[in-house]
Amino acid sequence: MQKKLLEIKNLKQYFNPGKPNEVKAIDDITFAIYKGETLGLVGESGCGKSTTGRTIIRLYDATDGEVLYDGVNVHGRKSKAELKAFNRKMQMIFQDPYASLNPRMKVMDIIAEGLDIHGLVKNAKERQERVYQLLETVGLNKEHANRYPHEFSGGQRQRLGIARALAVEPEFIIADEPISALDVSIQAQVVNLLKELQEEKGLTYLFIAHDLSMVKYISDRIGVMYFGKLVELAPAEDLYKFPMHPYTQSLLSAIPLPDPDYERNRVRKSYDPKSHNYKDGENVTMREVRPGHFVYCSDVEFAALQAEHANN
Amino acid sequence: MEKILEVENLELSFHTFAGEVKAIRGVNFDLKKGETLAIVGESGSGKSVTTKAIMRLLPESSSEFKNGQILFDGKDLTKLTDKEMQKIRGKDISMIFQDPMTSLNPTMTIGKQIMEPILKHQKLSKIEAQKMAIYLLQLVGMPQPEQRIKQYPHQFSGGQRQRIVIAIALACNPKILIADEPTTALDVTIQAQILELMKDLQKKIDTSIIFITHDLGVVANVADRVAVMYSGKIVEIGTVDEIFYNPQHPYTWGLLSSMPSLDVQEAKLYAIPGTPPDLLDPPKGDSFALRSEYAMQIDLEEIPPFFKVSDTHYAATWLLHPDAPEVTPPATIIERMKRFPSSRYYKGANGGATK
Amino acid sequence: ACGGGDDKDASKDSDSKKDSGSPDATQELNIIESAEIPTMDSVLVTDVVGSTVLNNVNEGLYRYNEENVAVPAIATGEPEVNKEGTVYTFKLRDSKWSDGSTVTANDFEYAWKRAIEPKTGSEYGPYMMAGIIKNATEIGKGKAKASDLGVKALDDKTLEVTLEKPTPYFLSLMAFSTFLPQKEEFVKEQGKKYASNSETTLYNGPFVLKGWDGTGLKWQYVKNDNYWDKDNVKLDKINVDVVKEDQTAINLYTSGKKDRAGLSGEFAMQYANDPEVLKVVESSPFYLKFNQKREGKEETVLANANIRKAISMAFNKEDLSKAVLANGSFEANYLVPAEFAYDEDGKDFREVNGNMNKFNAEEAKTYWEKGLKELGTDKVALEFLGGDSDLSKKMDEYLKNQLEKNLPGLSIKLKEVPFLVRVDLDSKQDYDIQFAGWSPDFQDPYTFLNLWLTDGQQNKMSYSSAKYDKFMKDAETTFANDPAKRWQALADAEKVLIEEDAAIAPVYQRGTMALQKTYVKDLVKHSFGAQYSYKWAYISGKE
Amino acid sequence: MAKYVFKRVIYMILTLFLIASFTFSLMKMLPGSPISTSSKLTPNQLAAVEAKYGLDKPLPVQYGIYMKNMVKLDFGTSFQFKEASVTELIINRAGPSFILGIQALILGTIGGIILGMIAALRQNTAWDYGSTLIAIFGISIPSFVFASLLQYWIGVKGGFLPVGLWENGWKSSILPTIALAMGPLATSARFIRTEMIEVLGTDYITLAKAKGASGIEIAFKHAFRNALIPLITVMGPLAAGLVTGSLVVEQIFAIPGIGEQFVKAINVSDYSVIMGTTMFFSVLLILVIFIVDILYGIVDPRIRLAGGNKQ
Amino acid sequence: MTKEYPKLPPEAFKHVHMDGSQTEKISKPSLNFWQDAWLRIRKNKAAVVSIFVLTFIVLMSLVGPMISPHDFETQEITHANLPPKVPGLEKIGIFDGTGKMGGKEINLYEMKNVDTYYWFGTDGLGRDMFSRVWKGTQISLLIALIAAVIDMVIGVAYGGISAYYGGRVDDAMQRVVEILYGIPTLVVVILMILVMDPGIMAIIIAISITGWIGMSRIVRGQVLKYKNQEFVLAARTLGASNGRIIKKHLLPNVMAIIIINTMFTIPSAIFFEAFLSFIGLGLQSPNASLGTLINDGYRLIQFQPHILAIPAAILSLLMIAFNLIGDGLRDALDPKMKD
Ligand SMILES: Nc1ncnc2c1ncn2[C@@H]1O[C@H](COP(=O)(O)OP(=O)(O)OP(=O)(O)O)[C@@H](O)[C@H]1O
Ligand SMILES: Nc1ncnc2c1ncn2[C@@H]1O[C@H](COP(=O)(O)OP(=O)(O)OP(=O)(O)O)[C@@H](O)[C@H]1O
Ligand SMILES: [Mg+2]
Ligand SMILES: [Mg+2]
Repeated sequence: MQKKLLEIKNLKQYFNPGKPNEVKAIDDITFAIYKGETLGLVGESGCGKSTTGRTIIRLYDATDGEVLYDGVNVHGRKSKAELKAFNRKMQMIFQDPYASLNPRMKVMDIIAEGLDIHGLVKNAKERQERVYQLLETVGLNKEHANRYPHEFSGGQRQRLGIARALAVEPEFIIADEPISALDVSIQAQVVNLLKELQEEKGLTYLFIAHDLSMVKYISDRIGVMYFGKLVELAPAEDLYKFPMHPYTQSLLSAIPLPDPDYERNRVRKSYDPKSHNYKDGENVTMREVRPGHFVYCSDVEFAALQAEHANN
Repeated sequence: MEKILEVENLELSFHTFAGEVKAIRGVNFDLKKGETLAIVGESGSGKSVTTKAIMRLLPESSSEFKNGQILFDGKDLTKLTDKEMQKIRGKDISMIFQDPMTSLNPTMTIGKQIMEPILKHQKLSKIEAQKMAIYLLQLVGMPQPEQRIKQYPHQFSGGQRQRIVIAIALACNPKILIADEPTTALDVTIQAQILELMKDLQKKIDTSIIFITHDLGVVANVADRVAVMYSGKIVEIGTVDEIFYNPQHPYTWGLLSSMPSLDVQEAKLYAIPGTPPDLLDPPKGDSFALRSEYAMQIDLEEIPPFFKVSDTHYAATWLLHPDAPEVTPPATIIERMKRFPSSRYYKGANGGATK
Repeated sequence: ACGGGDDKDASKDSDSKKDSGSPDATQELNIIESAEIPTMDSVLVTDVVGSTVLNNVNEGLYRYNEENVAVPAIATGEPEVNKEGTVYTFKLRDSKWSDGSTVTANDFEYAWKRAIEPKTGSEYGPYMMAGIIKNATEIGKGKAKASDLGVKALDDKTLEVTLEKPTPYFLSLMAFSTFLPQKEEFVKEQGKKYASNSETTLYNGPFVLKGWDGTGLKWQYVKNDNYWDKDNVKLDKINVDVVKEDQTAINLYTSGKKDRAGLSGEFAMQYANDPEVLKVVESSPFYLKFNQKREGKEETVLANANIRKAISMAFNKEDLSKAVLANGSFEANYLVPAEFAYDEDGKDFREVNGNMNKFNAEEAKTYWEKGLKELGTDKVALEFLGGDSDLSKKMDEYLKNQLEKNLPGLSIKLKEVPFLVRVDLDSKQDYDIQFAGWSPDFQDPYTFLNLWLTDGQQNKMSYSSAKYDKFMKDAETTFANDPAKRWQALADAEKVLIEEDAAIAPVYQRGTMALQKTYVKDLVKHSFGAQYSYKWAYISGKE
Repeated sequence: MAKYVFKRVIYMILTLFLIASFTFSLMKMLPGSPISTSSKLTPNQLAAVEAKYGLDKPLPVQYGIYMKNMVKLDFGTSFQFKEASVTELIINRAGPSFILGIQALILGTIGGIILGMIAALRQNTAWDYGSTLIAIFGISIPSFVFASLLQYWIGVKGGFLPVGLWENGWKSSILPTIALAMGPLATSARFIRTEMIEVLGTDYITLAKAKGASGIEIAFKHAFRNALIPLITVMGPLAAGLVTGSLVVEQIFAIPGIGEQFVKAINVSDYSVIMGTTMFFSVLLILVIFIVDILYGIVDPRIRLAGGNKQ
Repeated sequence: MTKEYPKLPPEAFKHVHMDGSQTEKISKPSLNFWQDAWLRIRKNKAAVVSIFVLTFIVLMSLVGPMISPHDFETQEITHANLPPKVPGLEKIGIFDGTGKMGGKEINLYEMKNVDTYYWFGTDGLGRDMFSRVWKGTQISLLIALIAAVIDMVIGVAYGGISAYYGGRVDDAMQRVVEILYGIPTLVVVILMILVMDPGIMAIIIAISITGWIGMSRIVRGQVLKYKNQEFVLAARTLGASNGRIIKKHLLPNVMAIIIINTMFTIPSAIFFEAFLSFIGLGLQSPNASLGTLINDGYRLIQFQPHILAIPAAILSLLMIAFNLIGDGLRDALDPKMKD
């Protein structure tokens, strides 16, 4: 956990800037992802998680700020070749297993698309071999190569999406809610697969979700987003044990667990952004309260938090 | 407790292009007054179809009752005429759907939509109905209900819309409230609010709730009893504690194990292998057997009957047959069983955990 | 006077035999017109409908009677003519405008001068007067003023007209709409609005116009109480509706809404033996024009006389008129129509020349082969310019088929365009063969024959024959006052045009068929100019 | 809202400007002018007449004058009717066309809605097939054939309605209205059927059923309004289609309408009438589209403030 | 719910090893999208019948003019206006050559001494209606086809470009459409045809002038929908070029809608041609299309109903067939109707 693979600095992404319907989907966030780790990103629907992922991978042009991959700015001017090289290093897995596969393409062509674009295979035979191999990697078999996406179940589709991303042998994968649309029993299949792949290939993940329990399981560190801002960033265990930002606390208190006893005694906390009572001009930023545990807070709050967590 | 609804041996099929889809293949359960029965199971297992069958909301052209009956108030709902059914819908039995974004009519004010069942089933004047609608909105925690009843669905957020749908369902103090995945489309925080709201309301009007979901966390939160469905059948039914702390069916085991726990850090999640069977051509015998590591020869041949575990707890698996060999459930399940008194793994109330 | 050959309006007509029977109490006639009235200004009118309406609501010096003969109307009798035949003096009868004022000789002078005035933009004024009334040609060219026109009101009741040269058919012109009177005071008072609706028009004829808004599809005629001969007018009212679809017209007729409807094509055949059907011969010949020089420059194969002769004999005119048109039209092997012009003894002009270039497939083929040999080719492709109405399309198809069948090696390409486009192409001489027709402007063969002088009006086909021009010149000048010789010269010219040169190929003479209720009596149909006179019509036996 | 209307009006004006220019240039390309072909005119007469119609000026000047006059709603004088102003002609003739058009639109859409509703509610029954068949016949049989059939069978044979002409008030308008309405009827029937079936399958209809609403309540209170929305979007083209139909139907029923006159004007190259009528039709169509868009907002609350400030 | 559990032999409880991945097998045969659509459309009886009807009409339009003993152009003026007469059928009293003449029903074949058979009768020039009708069908179909192709090309390209490039491009292109949409189609077409020579070319151009607007709007809507779908984003993250995305991802998905819409474009093109014929702007004789034939025939409804009825029936059949096939395709290609 040494080398920073990806650094996001003061990233902003506004939609329709300057117009009455302006949306500040990402509003000045800064964080880093280390090589080989999984960074989980959670937050309620519409808080800007997907936008963050998509901006990192250049699907959107950032309004402001930098995304450095291996020290190189992703959003700078790029030649076609540079772009291609970048596209091989970073890949994405999408949320909707139904919308993310072209219904008119066979599995073979879907998975091989990256191979074709980057010229990674020399001939049809090699292409086929590679696709078979990828299918096996994600727990499917070669008979599936000749089928159309609609013949697959949600979990299978999501695995196809993973195979597609893996085809170009990326180092870094953004998984945008890859399990939200799946059934509980299938979710585990996909998460296990992602974990296995990480171990095998030393991948780095940005794992986006809104369900903290699954995120906690897969992530090394977790970032919590609220309305376009990163409000807390901490090692997974630490975040769960010592949630500091009131929003994180509220989020944690809302996750239902499959334990009736626990549920009977659950106390839910609600979060009201007004409760901070920030004054005008008050300096609210990310501060490190415990080692590696950052919270978005003001000076006053910071002092209080430090006092509370100093001896833990 | 008094039984308010009994579903007996329900079998139902759809006729589609591809052939006959046997969506419900013998479902039995009952619902008692004032309780919440949760139905869980993965996507496509027949949860929605079961409840829609109770409400008789399935397309008449393509669906067919093959067998069984649904008894409500001594009447078999499968035999009622449309007219008779209309009197029951919304008044005695009402329903909340999964998707708050699409369950409201976009061209009608929400006031009208809430008032509709009131005007239909209660002898109230328009003005009284409107008062009632405002009251209901207040009840579900909507601010400024007087103004908001004049607005259209698109002017509300998802959570608010789901509250409106709940208000509609509650309008006539139904005896049974069916909630079909009422929170799946919502955020965890809003989900928690809605669940709390439903529980509060249930206390107030004492209805019975059938709550459908595939999220076991939600089940643990709301249910008194739980029915687990798999490929058109109920495979296990029991009180919430029985299902969560003493599950018997391998499918229930699978479901429970695949949820990560927040406290324990497992190396690898348990995952049910494979995919659910195709209901166009359901497998012979126990349809879960193909994915089960506890499968036995008999599973491939004969459909297991319900085996009684306790007075309230039944499971349809050959593993419970007196002659069946004893198997060891997955570790996480044993952990759970340790907390259940009548289980062979019982280790005391806190599950033997040393904290 | 229409330069087109489109047979669109051919179907509305009447018979002219005298009916008998006592008139009903209600004298109301319901009829159909085929088009709107473009204008009621007699100097501007150019179309059939306008002329017809003017003929019934106004009256000039002369009027065509039931026998299609021009007889004195506002003129009290035959005019005095000087012995050179160049000065005519008309005496006017006492008659009134519909506003009660008297019709004076000045009204004629004013109207005629107004017609010749270039600014008025009258098409027929200069056209009808040029070369006939003194100074008309000069005025047209801008070399003289309208006031110099050779017409003069000597007093209220006397009109003197001075001609350029003796003109034997001058009197028949006097029944033409262009020569109707207009009341100066009224015209000036109405200004631009004059004659643009029934209120801004003045009438001195048997009827007055009512309910015409200038562009509408309906109007009524109401008996004119100020008309001098009102005792002979029996109808009280005529309701007119414009119906452009034949089928609709017949449906209206069948359902009793209308008393008269034109018949053509299939309808004509179906009703052929119906007692309510009337057939009328019209004075309009139709023919094919052969363009000898494309756009006036390049010679076409049609410059070859044998080719022309071959084509003119190569189609079955009888089948064409009886089976294809089937609207009362009949085969024509001549230019000057039958039952149109008569010599002093009452002998039809047609009796002089008889038939020429009759259909003869054999002979046509002989000429054709001869012509092809002369041209040194065996394939000829020609463009056939025709009208775009359903009937003319059908006819064109028939002609194409006949010609291609009877003349091996010939291929015809049909080009069917709206009337105005055809006129445009005609004036540019941008066609090979054109289907065309002509309606007379006055009752003399000259109205047809002068068309093919070297610079003649219909001669947009580079036909030029010294022989023909000579015969015509003789008829016009040398024999102007010698009817018999003049007659012969005209006949000779026609023979040169058709038989010798086959400059044009006659096809048929228009006839029309109509359904008319038997209770409609004495509705007079004219063979040229205005179509109808309602002056004598009445209803008998409807009730 | 005001901003939206303003923007739309600007676009409408722009559209009209372009249409006007387009028609103008086309007119200038037409072969054969009503004047130059009147071969009987002498050259100096021709000059006088051309001067009267302003045809002697260079094209750009003519264009300028044309545009300037158009703003004043002056389309010049007709060539076929001497001295008749085109504006007046259109005013005189627009009445019957307008009545027929509106009646046909109302009859067509209401009839179509009824037919479509029946088909959708009785899907895959004889009712459905019957109404679909009627609808398809409505699309596939040209309106002039309908007009002829109606005229003969009802007007002549039946004898209880006028065969043609415009003189018995509304009675005269019945047959032409029916003939004209067949197109819109067929289109709207098919539209409503498809939409109703779609809407009947939505969650909110299921919810309405769950409330205990009866079949009729569901069809009319819930589904209808939603199914109507897409139909409204095609009302513009439908109305435009009526213009097309009216040319024919007016001619067949001998009705003094603007469509009939348009055909005539084309046949005689009456420039000013062609241009005036074109502009008239365009304005009408653009207005219809505009009204339809406004209506759309009224029926569908979701787009009420379209273009304005979204909340 | 207490019951006696069945007694079972011990081997019944033998553990069997189950490989979960077995259930990953898909038992259905693999069909591509079109095969799948075909399977589904095959179940739609109306569409299947329509396909047969359409095939029959297309075939007849090709061979019809040849199987008739009479040529479509040959005029036999003495045989003009004969009603249909079909050998065999005449015995049972239909198509026996009787028609109206002067208000009476008589056998016109006998009256005119005609001893050949005209299956669909003859027209006013004595031409065989049978070969003319099929010839006309051929031309109508040709016009429709060409018009549809042109419409498809322009409409698809316009809508596709507008939606795919979005932003300013889309804005500008949509303004143009709005303006075109504001001009009554008929007016444009009439004006265009006036400056062109009438004929097939003119008709086709006329139909193509504004006919594509509907298509472009549909394609635009579809492309807008698909271009932000996750599978397109996935292709972008893989580094796919615009060309590749359009060709491999967008076009194949929009294709279904394009085809369906074409099914509805074709009848409107045929219909429009018929209408142009009515106002005299259509085909030039002796060429015939269904439109010109109907136009010739409608005036004769009272006496020669066959001249109208036969082409009108074929036109209606074509329309119904295309519409029903369009409907069928819409259902068959609709992803919502899967299985
Ligand atoms: N292309 C766009 N144009 C305008 N606004 C957008 C666009 N994409 C996203 N937004 C807005 O930006 C905000 C953040 O959206 P984003 O999709 O990143 O949320 P999310 O956290 O991924 O939510 P979810 O959990 O629902 O996927 C939302 O308010 C959304 O409406
Ligand atoms: N109208 C229908 N026609 C045909 N098949 C149907 C229909 N409705 C449901 N089915 C089938 O019935 C089975 C059960 O579906 P159901 O909707 O009850 O699943 P569910 O348990 O509610 O799943 P989910 O969690 O996804 O809502 C599925 O296989 C489904 O495909
Ligand atoms: Mg997202
Ligand atoms: Mg469901």
